[in-house]
Amino acid sequence: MTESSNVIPFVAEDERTSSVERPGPSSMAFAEVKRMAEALVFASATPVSSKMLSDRLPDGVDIRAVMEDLRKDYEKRGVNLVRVEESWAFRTAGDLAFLMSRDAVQQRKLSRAALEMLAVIAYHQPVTRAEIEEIRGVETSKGTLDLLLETGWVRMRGRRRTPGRPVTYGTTTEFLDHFGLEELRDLPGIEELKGAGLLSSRMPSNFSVPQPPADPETLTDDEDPLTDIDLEELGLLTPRVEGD
Amino acid sequence: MTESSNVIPFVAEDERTSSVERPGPSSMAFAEVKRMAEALVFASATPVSSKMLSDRLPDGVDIRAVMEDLRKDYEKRGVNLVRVEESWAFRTAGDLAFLMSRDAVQQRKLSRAALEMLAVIAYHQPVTRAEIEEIRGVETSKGTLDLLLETGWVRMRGRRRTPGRPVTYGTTTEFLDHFGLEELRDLPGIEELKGAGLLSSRMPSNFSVPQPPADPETLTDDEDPLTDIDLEELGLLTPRVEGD
Amino acid sequence: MAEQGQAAGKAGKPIPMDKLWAEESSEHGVSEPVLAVDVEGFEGPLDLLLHLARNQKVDLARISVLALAEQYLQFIERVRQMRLELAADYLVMAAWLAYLKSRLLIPKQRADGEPSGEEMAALLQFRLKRLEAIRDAAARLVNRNRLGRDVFARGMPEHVVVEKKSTYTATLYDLLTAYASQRQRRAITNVQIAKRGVWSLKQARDVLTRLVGELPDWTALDRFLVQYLTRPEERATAIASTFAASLELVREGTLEIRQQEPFAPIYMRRGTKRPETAETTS
Repeated sequence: MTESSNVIPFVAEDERTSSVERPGPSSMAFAEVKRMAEALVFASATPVSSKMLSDRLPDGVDIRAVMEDLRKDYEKRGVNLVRVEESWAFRTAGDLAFLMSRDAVQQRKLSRAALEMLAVIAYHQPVTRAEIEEIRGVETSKGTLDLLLETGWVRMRGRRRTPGRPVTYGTTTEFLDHFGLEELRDLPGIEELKGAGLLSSRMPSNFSVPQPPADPETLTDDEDPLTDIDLEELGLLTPRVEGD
Repeated sequence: MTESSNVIPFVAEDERTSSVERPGPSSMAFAEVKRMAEALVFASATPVSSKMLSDRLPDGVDIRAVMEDLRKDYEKRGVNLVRVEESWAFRTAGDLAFLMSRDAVQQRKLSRAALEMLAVIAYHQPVTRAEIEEIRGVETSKGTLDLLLETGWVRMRGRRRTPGRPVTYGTTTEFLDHFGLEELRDLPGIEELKGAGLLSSRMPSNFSVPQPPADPETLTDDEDPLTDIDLEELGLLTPRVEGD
Repeated sequence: MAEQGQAAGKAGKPIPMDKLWAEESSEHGVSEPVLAVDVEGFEGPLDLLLHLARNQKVDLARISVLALAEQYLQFIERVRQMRLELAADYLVMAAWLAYLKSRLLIPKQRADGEPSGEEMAALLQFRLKRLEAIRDAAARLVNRNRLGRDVFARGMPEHVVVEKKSTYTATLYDLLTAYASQRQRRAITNVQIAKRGVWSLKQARDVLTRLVGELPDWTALDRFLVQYLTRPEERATAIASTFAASLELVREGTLEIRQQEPFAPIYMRRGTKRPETAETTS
């Protein structure tokens, strides 16, 4: 029996074989009822009450006995069956909490505005903030652009050689990774967007979707590279600190 | 040992105690790692990738071995461990569907066209829209592809390296998860279809060109002559009010 | 999109044609019954062919392509005779099958660069088989134990981070939808500002048909229009369309028009024929 020590939760089984003698339905039926209860509790979004279980499970089942048995099955596993008043729920074992909470980073969905801006940057890069606003027809809140930079999907590429030398934006390799694109040119064009039903097939004739550059790393003719001074100005580079 | 038959899933344990001899971490460590993996996957409603597991679990753990072991633990339980590509998830057992269906969220039913297009995409991927139309012999109605993309089961994969660089479509991990497939190879009947050459876009050269009967007007033994009534019986002619 | 009558099957039950005509005309009274072939149950001509092929009750590999082509063409012919509308796809297939038929019936020509009838027939069989295979595959797929219907995920997920790094998620679909809809929104807004209401010929015809039914006496066209126009900027287009439509109606005999001299008001009255009977048989 010592060998079974590697399979922690089920070690308990052997100790509980006596449970067979329990009065009630035959052991096979009992096992089946256990499976049913297990599935019900697993799939439920809230703890499952004994009443609900007795509604769903075959008549005459001793709910308490079934659940106690299940609870023992899970006693030493990574997941435990816990009773909350007269309801039941699975919770990860308390001693494993460290695993769950390690980096409790919230996965957040991008807002609509951020998605739109990201899409404009992807298709129209290199693009300045003023151009983004022109395309979207709304003013860009500073926060949205910051947020996009923070996602790591958008970067500052350089500066446009026009008055005011506005910063140009583009997408990053992580952007491609995240969206499963091999290259920027994999972004669907106007015909594809229409074909997929995302764009009305009756767009005005002067409507176009730009084709993103083949090589996003190369600056265009009217772009200057960002210098260290630029980065400092933009608050992105604090002297002497290796940023990442 | 026969007594343990009432606790279905754990019966398997006894047969697997030999797993202790497995090289690698000590058996206790292995069991503990299993608990950790179990907790991580159990806690999540969506499949957990092997990569994520190896990030969280102690170094040098054979993720695949751990997960295979866990899978066996749960094989006969009401909840099963399933693999979806390189990710893992717990799901209620398929044979308990009758019990669970009351909880089923009313899902939007796929239209026949959408379902058929989904199948074409699944079996023929990567596939372009033109190829889908070729296979189905009909133009893609507006909104069908869009709807499939919206379900999250279909994605744009990339572009075909042919003139026009059409976008190619394929299925997602969610597609596999939804239909309970470990990987694309598990698509029902895919091997037979491939073997029969029915998954190629062109007629394969080995596709037998049937010998026409000597007199094409003569029906073969198992053919019935067509009557004029047939067409009406097919119910093809029905009125439709103009409006589209 | 509520429950689709999936169980009803695709083609539904055979319904006698005359009954359908009767129902149609009684329900819609005066208006010309617009009939169309119910191809809605079918996913295009290939699907229809597959359906016809199955009716031959033989394995697709042993099917008589010639008979199939005949049957399809017969169907199209019949629809034509009834002057029903049919989607272009179906007509293209008919043309192809007619060609196939001719190739199958003439003796094999050497080296004319065209595929032989047998090759074309084999291609059709291949396409039918392929479609049938995918159809079956779809059925098998949809009948699997499906997540959220038969099989369930953890109902009470706990807080676990699946991806280690990326804090934000979005799918390519989200991205493209966002892009397409915003560009579309802008583009269409722009267009609508420039756009002027235009009366289509059909609109004008509808209006006229409705009007002439009520007018036994000569009336000026302008008077009709004023009655129906609310905005002056639509006047030009309405007059143009109505005039064109009126000529059409005159030709059909449902309208008479008269004008005393150039640029004088145009008078019109009901023609000898009732508009309801526009569905003539000449």
